[in-house]
Amino acid sequence: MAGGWISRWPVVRQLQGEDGRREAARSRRTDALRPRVEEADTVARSVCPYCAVGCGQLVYVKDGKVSQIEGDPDSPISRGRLCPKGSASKQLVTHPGRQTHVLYRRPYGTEWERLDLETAMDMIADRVVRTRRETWEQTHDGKEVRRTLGIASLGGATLDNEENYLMKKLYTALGAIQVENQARI
Amino acid sequence: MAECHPVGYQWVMEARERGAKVFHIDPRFSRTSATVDRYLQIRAGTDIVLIGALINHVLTNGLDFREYVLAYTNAATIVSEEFRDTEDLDGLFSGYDPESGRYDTTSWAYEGDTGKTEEMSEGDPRHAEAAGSDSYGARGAGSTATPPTDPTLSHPRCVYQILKRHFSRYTPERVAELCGISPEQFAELAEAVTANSGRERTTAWVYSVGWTQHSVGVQYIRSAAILQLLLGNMGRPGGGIMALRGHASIQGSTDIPTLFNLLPGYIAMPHAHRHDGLDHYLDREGGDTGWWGNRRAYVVSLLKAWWGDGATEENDYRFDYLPRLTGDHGHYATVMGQIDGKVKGYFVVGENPAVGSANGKAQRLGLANLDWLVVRDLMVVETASFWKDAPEIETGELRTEDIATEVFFMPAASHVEKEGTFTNTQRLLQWREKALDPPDDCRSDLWFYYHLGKLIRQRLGGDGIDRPVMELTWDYPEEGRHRDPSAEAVLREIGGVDADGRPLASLRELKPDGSTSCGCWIYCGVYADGVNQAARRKPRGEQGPVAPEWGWAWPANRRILYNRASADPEGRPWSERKKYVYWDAEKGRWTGPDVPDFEEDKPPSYRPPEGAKAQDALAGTDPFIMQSDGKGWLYVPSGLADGPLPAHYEPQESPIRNTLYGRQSNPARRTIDRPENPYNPPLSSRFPYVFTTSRLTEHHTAGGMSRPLPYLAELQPALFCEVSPELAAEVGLENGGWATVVTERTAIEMRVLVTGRVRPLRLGGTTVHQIVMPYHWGYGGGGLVTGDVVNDLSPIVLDPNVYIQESKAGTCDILPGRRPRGQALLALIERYRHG
Amino acid sequence: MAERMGFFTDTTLCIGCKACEVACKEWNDVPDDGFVFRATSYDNTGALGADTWRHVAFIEQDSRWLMSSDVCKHCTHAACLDVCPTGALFRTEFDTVVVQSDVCNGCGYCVPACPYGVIDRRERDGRAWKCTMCYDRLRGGLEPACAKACPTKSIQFGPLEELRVRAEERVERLHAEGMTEARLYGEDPDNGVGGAGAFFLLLDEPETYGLPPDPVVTTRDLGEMWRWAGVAAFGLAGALAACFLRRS
Amino acid sequence: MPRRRDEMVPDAEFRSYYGQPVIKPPIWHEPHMPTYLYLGGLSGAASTMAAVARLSGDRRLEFSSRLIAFAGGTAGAAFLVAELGRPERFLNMLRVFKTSSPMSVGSWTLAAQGGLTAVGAASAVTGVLPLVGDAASLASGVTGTLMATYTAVLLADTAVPIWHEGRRELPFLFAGSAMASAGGMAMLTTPRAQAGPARAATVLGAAVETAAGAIMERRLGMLSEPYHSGKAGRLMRASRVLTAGGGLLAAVAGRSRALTALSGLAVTAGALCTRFAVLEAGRVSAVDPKYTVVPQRERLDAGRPASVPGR
Repeated sequence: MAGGWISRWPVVRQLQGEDGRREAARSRRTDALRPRVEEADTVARSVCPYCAVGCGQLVYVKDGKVSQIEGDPDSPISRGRLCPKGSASKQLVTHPGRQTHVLYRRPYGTEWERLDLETAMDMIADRVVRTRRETWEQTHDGKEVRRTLGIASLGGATLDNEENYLMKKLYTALGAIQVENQARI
Repeated sequence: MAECHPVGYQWVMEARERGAKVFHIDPRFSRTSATVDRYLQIRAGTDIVLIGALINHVLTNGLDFREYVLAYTNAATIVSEEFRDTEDLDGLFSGYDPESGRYDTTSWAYEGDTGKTEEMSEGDPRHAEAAGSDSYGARGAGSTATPPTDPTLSHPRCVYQILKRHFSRYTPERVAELCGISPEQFAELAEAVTANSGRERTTAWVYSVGWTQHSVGVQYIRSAAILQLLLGNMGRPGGGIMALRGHASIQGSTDIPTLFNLLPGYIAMPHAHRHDGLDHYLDREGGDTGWWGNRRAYVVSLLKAWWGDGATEENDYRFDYLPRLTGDHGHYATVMGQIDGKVKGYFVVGENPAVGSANGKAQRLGLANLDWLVVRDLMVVETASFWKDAPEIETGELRTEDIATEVFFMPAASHVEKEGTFTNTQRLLQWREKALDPPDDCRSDLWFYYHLGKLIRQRLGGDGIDRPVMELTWDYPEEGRHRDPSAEAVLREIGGVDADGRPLASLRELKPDGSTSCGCWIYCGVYADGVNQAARRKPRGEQGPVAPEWGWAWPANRRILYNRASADPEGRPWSERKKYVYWDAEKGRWTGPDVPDFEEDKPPSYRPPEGAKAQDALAGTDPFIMQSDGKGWLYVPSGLADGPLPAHYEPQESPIRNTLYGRQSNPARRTIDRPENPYNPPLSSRFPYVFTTSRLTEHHTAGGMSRPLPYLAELQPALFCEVSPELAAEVGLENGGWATVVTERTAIEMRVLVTGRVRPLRLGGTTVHQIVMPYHWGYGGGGLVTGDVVNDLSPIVLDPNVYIQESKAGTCDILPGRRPRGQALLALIERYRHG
Repeated sequence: MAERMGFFTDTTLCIGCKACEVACKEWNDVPDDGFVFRATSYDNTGALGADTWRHVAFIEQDSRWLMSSDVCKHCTHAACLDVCPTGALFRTEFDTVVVQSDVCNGCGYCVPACPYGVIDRRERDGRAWKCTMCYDRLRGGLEPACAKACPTKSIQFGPLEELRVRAEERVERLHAEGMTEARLYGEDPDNGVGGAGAFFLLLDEPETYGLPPDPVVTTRDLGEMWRWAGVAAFGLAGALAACFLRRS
Repeated sequence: MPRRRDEMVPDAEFRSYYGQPVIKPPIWHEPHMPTYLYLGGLSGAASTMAAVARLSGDRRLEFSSRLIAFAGGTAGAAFLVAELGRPERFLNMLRVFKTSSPMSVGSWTLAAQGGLTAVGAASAVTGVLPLVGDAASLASGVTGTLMATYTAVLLADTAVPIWHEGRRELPFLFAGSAMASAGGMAMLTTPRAQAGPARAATVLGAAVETAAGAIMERRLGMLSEPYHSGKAGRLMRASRVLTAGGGLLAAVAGRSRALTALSGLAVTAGALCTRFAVLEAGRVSAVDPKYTVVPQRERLDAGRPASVPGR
């Protein structure tokens, strides 16, 4: 062991003729350096979530965590390039400030409370059903309208097409017509 | 574009390197301005004057691409005798009702189109309704594909002559006086645009919300459309008008709209007063010619997708299950409904109106008056936390303990934690693979709505009002440990299947008889051959520049719309240089690197037989196949709420008098005259400065996806305004110091960047100072950096066509120093309100 | 040994988006540099340092707005590397200059040695940090994160010799187009640092961008320094001896 | 906007990036680094003095000098280690040997110096192995000259204009200062009768230090501004007064113990002030881009750009 240590000691390597500013100075860690994307368990082909250019992203996952997001060079749109926001995508999904738990503020409450997801879903479903009933409008000015103006929705434009589709489908069936989107704004 | 779409901008830089001349026209000298050939500073809200003058320049000097114009536009079409232009009525078109502030558009029709023109609602059925769908493009029932024309373009009522008269007052002198662009600068622009259009060359226009967020925004785009049609720049490579949209799938959000007035594929939501049954609805919603002539197939297939086997010919395919509109149910109307207590429950999904929508105070007052609010996002955005940290809490207008709103914050999955498609700004659908499961309680919106739907269905009964929900097709396969609904199954439904459940290859296979179902007709074929076409990823190096095998563009994977126009009427390329889609007579097909936006085998010589319907009614020389006459519309006979032609009106709030017409602002604009939404009076000395809002490269929209990130927050850590050295000296602002910007709505504070990039505009005898503010900051949102909300300054005044607010041009005052706190802020605003 | 690799940063193509700053930080796990509004145009990170390895400068002039992404120059004669007492700084097989964070003991000597003010000590962890030209990526055949992200290819990465040729051609072309102010900075192998491994095409004097106009590697004069120090050392010995001699 | 004019040098109009530094200022902390520079110099000169004293047979003075050399070296090393960003890695200083790095040379020298002076001091105190002690002490007399002067190269071998351009005089400034420090300290710790050479060293060292400083400032020209203004200026003036005064006092103190002590303390304080002044002036010189840009710009304008002969 000691021999290994001594033979790696840069001064000894210098004496053996290695350059003290080059190879002799290298540490074991340096010798072992590789790009971490090589160790990824999976790579997903994705699309940047910010603007509408639609730059291709490669999402590298290692041990159940995103280890890197960078441009997809195959993309004819972006050719592997990303802007500062696109380049910050890994931070977007991994930063410690991200809120990952359901929060609940009761009427007149002054603080957030924690709620488990299932309870929250049940409570929301209850409220939709109740409000829909209470605000149901079968006719308007003598015309059949079959709707509620009591429930509204505003969606951002980072929603997937599939998500928008289910939203519009469900709301329309519920009779909620005030369904709006960033696209208006 | 460099500022907000940097990666898209690589192509502009590349074009420039190859010799393209690039102009940037903007009130703000941005990173784009720094990297173009010529920057033209324009007063916010005057673009129609500039484009109008370009149109005038083209028309006066005969610089239009005559062969293209004659064959492909409605220049020769003759307009009804009833029509009166702004030239005749001093800034009004015929049909204006001062009482309601709306137009009856009957008189705008083509000669002979006297059939059932638009009948609209909200009391008076003849008034143009806003936020119309694209089916208006079909000109309404009762029209034909071949209205009367004058190919010599000399008939005084032909579109070409109307255009000439209408734009004659848009001169370089007016441009100088209203826009602040000198005649020399204008001449350079006009020369470049016209010299780079025609057979051999094309010019493209690129715009963003700087054109849409105005009380006359749609007409901005219209003016560009007129110019581009006159110059022959539509449907051709390197031409067109490109909307640079600001969100990953904002195009998708319009195609598959979470918008009140639309069903998927730009199909109009039915209206209580205009439509009784399906037939009536289809009859009213457009003409029979052009591709909209197939709308029964589109609508029936949609209803089949939603109500499945329960939707039959006998029950009108459950058309009655669709709720009915009775007017404006848009975002701002909804907010007023909240303030008035009519809206009880509100879902806000990946959106942050407390910061991102005009008049933030009205937004928050609305939120504070709800029974319940569900916010789904990555961070606790300001919309979710308004009850504890809104500015109104500080001023005492709201008290946390008095706000009854019950708030659910539901953490969302990020873009890598779910699969699905985004539709980018070029109509390109790209499938995202899921990289990993979302953490903790985070779920996709797909999961949320699917499971919410299931829970709601468990709670409903067989009641009449519940049947549309109970009978809804809602049975997607579940996957993974969170029981996510299969996004591919949803996409398959969107893309359409036949009676046997086999995916459709193209929208031409859609049937009006209920034998096909399709969730969004323009996306039909996205799952052709049972393959997720949007997931295609053939590397760019392995295909040509059009890259048709990367993702999938609607419709039918066409990358340039109306590309039939890239060939001359005989089907030959206009030039070798601009060869794109053309007729191969030998094979009897249209061909080229793109999918032809035309029936592949319809020859240029095709002429429709009498009484033909849908696409069969269009000739082989009609490239604009969605239009009832197949022509590009220089003049819009129906479908617009504020005129068949663009006319310059000043913004609602402007320090300048409109010298073009006796009308100061758009007569058809929508105002909301309520105490929550006061307007600065026009030409007010209390609010002498123009402000415009903008974005920065380093941030995203209301900041929820950028301010919490250290790597972005450090790059632009504070809200600031950009002011000219002259204004700084006039008001006493210091670079790096603080300023307070005041409007009738409220006052906000920000840091000051004094920069020579902003210049005072000399307009005739007056000088106008413009103040530029990025709007990314808010009071919370988990931001590492926070700041006042710029949209709190913007009034709610809407474009009458699409109900977009005018946030790109307003007036204000600016003071040195920080704003007063608490009650003192309200006192300051009071002082301004009462002069 | 591999070819010498380098950066050619063409500021005429820079749009000031700062993707390079962010991509660098994401890859190299560089902490943020604080949230300070500096009121220096759009620049809020100020300068290269331990926590900013790519830095975009914004210079507002009469009719133009210059932007330039600065980075470690990876000098042929690198003062930081010369003066590093631990061997933490070393020259790689790509002829780049890299700090080994597992070796650096934070002596801080490299900091004032650099004629460009690039390397700095991160006080939070006591070590010196700077651009590595993504040494780990290079070892895997990948390009550095900043060059990969750069939307307009203002940052070009490649074999240094190729870049030099490309840059010469670019300058010629710009001159022909009338941009006579275009000039290369740092590419000359005969300059004070023996040629930079990261060089630039600028549109104004280097000092306008915060760059030294004529930097020189301090160790060029080291021999002279040692000689004078030797004289002083002998002098000291002699003088002390004299102190004793005088008395006796 | 990025243009600025400095009142003090009307001709030196120059451009910069928002007035920001071009180079990074040295990050070494006070009092660590200047104290180390002082202690290293003290130890170096003291060990040389011990060696000379050994040769000339001044055993009492040799004894004091050995202890001073050891104490100074040890304390200096402690300050140096404390200065490191990662003190636990101080041994990495001996990982390589680089002649291109004055700090590497210095570290090896310091290691040798520390070992030799320790042996020398231990032997002197305990009387054990006197021959070994003497050999070590004599050897440290050699390393000592390097200890007293290498720190000048350490500073000069940077991009800091006021240091780099002062590279000729700095070694003499530091050598003189070290000599005065060692002399002064030896004076304080040696009975007057045996302290004659120490007194002489004090006087001579102070004279060299003063002269070297004056020559350096004159030759630096505009670059020397930081030595005249602000904190560095005050320190430099204090150093002048203390060093020159201490030197003179040492020369005339004669039999007065109090005056001798005062002179010793004065040169010590002066030597410390010198190190603090040089460090502070270096910081100022680095922070103001003028000192970096103007000489380089002048060089270019004169058509004499810097170059490095291929190595």
